[in-house]
Amino acid sequence: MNADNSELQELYRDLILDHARNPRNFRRLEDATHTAEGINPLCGDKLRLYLIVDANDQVIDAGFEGSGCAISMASASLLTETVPNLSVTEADACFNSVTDRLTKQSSNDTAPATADLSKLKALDGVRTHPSRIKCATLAWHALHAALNHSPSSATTE
Amino acid sequence: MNADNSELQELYRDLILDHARNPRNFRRLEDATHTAEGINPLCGDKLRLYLIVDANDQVIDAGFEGSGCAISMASASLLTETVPNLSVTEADACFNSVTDRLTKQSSNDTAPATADLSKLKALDGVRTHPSRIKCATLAWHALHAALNHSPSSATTE
Amino acid sequence: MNQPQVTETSDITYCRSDFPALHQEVNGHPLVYLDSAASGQQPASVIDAVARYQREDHANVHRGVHTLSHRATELYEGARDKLCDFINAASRAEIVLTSGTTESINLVAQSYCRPILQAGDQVLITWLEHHSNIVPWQLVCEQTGAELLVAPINDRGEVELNELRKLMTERVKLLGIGHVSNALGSINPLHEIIADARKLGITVLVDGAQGMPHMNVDVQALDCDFYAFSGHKMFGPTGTGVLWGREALLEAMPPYKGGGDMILEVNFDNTVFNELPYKFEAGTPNISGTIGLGAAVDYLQSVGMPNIHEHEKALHRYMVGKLEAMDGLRLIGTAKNQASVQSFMLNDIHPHDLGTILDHQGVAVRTGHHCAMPVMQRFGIPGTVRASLGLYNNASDVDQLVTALEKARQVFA
Amino acid sequence: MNQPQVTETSDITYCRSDFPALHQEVNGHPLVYLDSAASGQQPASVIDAVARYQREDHANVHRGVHTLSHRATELYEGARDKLCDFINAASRAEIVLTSGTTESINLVAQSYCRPILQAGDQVLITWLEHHSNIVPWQLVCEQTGAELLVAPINDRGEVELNELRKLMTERVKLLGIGHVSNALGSINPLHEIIADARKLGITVLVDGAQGMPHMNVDVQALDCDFYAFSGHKMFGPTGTGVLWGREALLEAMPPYKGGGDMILEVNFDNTVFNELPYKFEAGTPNISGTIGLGAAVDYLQSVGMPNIHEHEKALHRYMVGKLEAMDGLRLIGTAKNQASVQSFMLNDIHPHDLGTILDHQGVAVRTGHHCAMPVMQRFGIPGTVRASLGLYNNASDVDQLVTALEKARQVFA
Ligand SMILES: Cc1ncc(COP(=O)(O)O)c(C=O)c1O
Ligand SMILES: Cc1ncc(COP(=O)(O)O)c(C=O)c1O
Repeated sequence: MNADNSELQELYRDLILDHARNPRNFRRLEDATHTAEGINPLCGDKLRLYLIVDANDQVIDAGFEGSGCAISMASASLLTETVPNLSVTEADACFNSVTDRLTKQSSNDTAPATADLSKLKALDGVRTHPSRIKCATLAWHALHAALNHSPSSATTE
Repeated sequence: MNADNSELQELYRDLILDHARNPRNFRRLEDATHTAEGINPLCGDKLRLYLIVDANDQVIDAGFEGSGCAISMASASLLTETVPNLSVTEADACFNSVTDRLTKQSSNDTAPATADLSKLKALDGVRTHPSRIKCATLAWHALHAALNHSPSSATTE
Repeated sequence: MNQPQVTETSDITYCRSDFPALHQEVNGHPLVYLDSAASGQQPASVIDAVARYQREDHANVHRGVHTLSHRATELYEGARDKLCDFINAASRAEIVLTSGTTESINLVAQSYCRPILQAGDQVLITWLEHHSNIVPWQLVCEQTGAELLVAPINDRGEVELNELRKLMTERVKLLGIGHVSNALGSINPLHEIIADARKLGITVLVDGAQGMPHMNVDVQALDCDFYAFSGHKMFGPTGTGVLWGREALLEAMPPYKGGGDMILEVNFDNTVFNELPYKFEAGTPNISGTIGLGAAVDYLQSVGMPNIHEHEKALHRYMVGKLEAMDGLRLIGTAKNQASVQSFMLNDIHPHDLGTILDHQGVAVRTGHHCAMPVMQRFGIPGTVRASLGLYNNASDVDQLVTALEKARQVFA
Repeated sequence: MNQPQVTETSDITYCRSDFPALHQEVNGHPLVYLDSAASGQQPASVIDAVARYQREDHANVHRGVHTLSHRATELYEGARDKLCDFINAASRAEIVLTSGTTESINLVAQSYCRPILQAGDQVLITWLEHHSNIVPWQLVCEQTGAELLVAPINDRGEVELNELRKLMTERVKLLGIGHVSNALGSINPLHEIIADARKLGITVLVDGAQGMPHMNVDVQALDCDFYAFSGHKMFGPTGTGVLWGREALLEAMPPYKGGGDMILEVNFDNTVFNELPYKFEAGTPNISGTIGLGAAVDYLQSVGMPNIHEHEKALHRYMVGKLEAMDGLRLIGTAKNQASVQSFMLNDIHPHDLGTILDHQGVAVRTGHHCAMPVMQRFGIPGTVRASLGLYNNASDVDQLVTALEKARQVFA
């Protein structure tokens, strides 16, 4: 493939395509303690994120449902693998870390030490695709909304 | 005066200034048979024209009231001197004749033979002042409206 | 004239050089602009008309005796005359200048419908409509207690005429219907539909946003009551548009907005509104944009709407042939009578991803719901990829689209 | 910084060369443009920003994944950010882009007032207002049965504050007041008035059409609830404008128009509106015009609003001195606090005639009622001649005005 395609491959890495095709934790959590919807009105991405947070403010499970492009689906899927076993504060810090990483030129890493965000590097390809950043951050906005009990619908508008 | 001023003098001929300062027939005709208002919303010219038409469809008197710029006042004043003793049809033909004369490059004269429109040549200066044509024709539009029983308010919009 | 050929050398594709924006590289590839249904590019004559106006003639219109104001007014009102002539309106009083289709439709919803609608009355639209021809009616129905009826469409993306007819009763006070669907390209059989509506005394508003760029529009021949369109879809500036309406209807409607220019006389206890079309044009209008729209009309007339229509028809046929030949490609919208707007899906690749991959190759298409969510729901899809062709597109654009789609297939293989 | 000098060589008058329209002859004389209160001329940077956008970056905004659409969106939303910063809004969600002041005020009348006004409620304005800040309230009062109150002005053209205060009661649901009178130039003491309104819980809309071009505007410092203005008065394109509103108020208001972009989700039985500011921006916006407006903000910031204000103040003082020295000249509007907008009469010469004679000498002034008929009625005159000064005017412009007025006196001698 030529140079041209390398950038595309950077965006659609195998890990992304894999998560998009086979999203992990793609299920409604009936006993969710926290939930929020994420809508990207411009491209029709729409998902609902479910979290179970225990009495010690630990996230113990995460799931999502919805439909969207490969980037938003993969990002949501990766999210549900990332946040379990983090505290609410740590999980919310992941939101900042991911959005900073994707939207800012350089960013000091704000990720909590306990979180393994290495897989999320797979999303880095969107940095050069500004029109797709909203897709990559959609699930994380929903996470932030769910954890902060803000209006039940988050958009990346 | 220089060339520059000659065009201005063409517009503000002595006859115009005289009629503007001392408008003839500037009065309400209590027993008017026809009347119409003329409004030029853009510059605030506003006048009401009164006509007395007898049983033989002859205009026997004309008057007006209102306020406006020199051109519109003079034109209305000249109108009230022009239409008495004309038939309704002839008076209406004057409307066409005056508006054609002022708005068209060349025009075949549609004036009724019985009408003396020579004084109206004093208005010719507006031909080179397109933004003032509405002022010069306002009273004539009111004449046309009054004679044709169209809505009681004419505008030169 | 012979059927224009779909080749670089056909007469009409010379137009392409008139459009500066088309001559650029995007992501290292020559731009292939297939998004004219969202917004058209402008010929240099339009861009220059706007800039020249600003450099030489600008002043506020209607209110001034000075030279610039007079020139600005002549240019602005001259554009109205061109529009009047272009759609064959009976009178310039019927050409209400607005900021676009959306505003034109809202004007009718609020000034025509709102005062007359009562609980029990109905407004009828179709499943094909753009949000701008749905939401204004939803709002006015909510305000008045009227009911919104929606005529269904079939699997080709055509309005089901029998169902539409069943819904047309004297309870329906207005039918709002698109000329051409922006999502699927379907051209509605307006003559037939309007004739039926006429018989029942139903007022008809046509959303002409997608009609104007593709075909000759004659509002008197159409026999509708209102026709709404946008400047930017017909290669003019954004922020411009027209509501054409029958004079008698416009005359009877109360003003939409209050402000300067729409009045003859303001008193605190009694304000007299201006005559048509000014009654509906409150405030300083989009002078430069409207002058640009006038230049766009000149341009379209110089090319000729019938030529444009034939060119696009042939090119659309060519594109459909190529797309149909692709494995896993599913056309969405296959109306018998279709404008040069084509939606499709490729395998299970999400339209948004497809759009990105095409963009990488310089091919600009629109992806998503195209402001026609009900259409997407009807087809059970989150959105489509839409390639829309304008007078400046050519066969090579289509070929590059197909090549780019092949590459997308590889990425997602 | 020293007080700018009113001479050709003062720093600020170098601006003049930035404005192409000013460098032309009209009727054989160099143009003297004294009609900026009607509409400002544009600096080349604004004209070029619009043209460049059209040549290189145009596509529809918000809805596209392709490169041009992304560029257009960035430029358009970037202009919103500039406007937000320029008026010191608390958030970009408060910057609703409209087609101008008139639309901004109608939006508030229809979306804020109409749902809350009841018979017995009142809307309060002043005798100084432009028709655009009168008629929208007349319309909504008629629609709701509310009453329109008008605070009087004195012989200098200032709002009578005591009378205004008397009218402010808890029955008043909204006070609509101009920042600067377009007819007389009077600057209203907004801080004082708004503080009084606050105490009574009266919502305040400021018509800022004439505020923006002359002075620094800080909506948070003003402490009003809505601030409406037009692009074309601040040297940007026509067809653009802003409604600034407090986020909490905008949040609670229903949408003004329905259409594309103002929705999150459309279903026939349940449509979800978009968040601020998009809830109020239905349809394709005036993209190119708004980008031009962003360039106008850049321009004004580069010159500096305080510099502009000082320059205009000095030049206005100079003009008033010259005019007052003329025999038979009567100033209309002599407020203690006045912007660089001056109305006057010369003897009994009708303003319209004066305007023509000045135009003959290249001097562009506005004549008539300036869309403020009540002001004219208050002074018992059919209209005035108005000379309004912008950042690009200089002392020589004033001198030529005076010379031209002398000639008018001769013609009518
Ligand atoms: C004080 C004032 N308010 C409102 C307006 C209306 O502005 P626009 O015509 O741009 O909507 C104007 C300008 O005409 C004005 O001067
Ligand atoms: C069919 C149709 N109707 C209405 C509209 C709305 O037009 P605008 O956004 O220019 O107001 C559009 C375009 O977006 C359209 O395609």
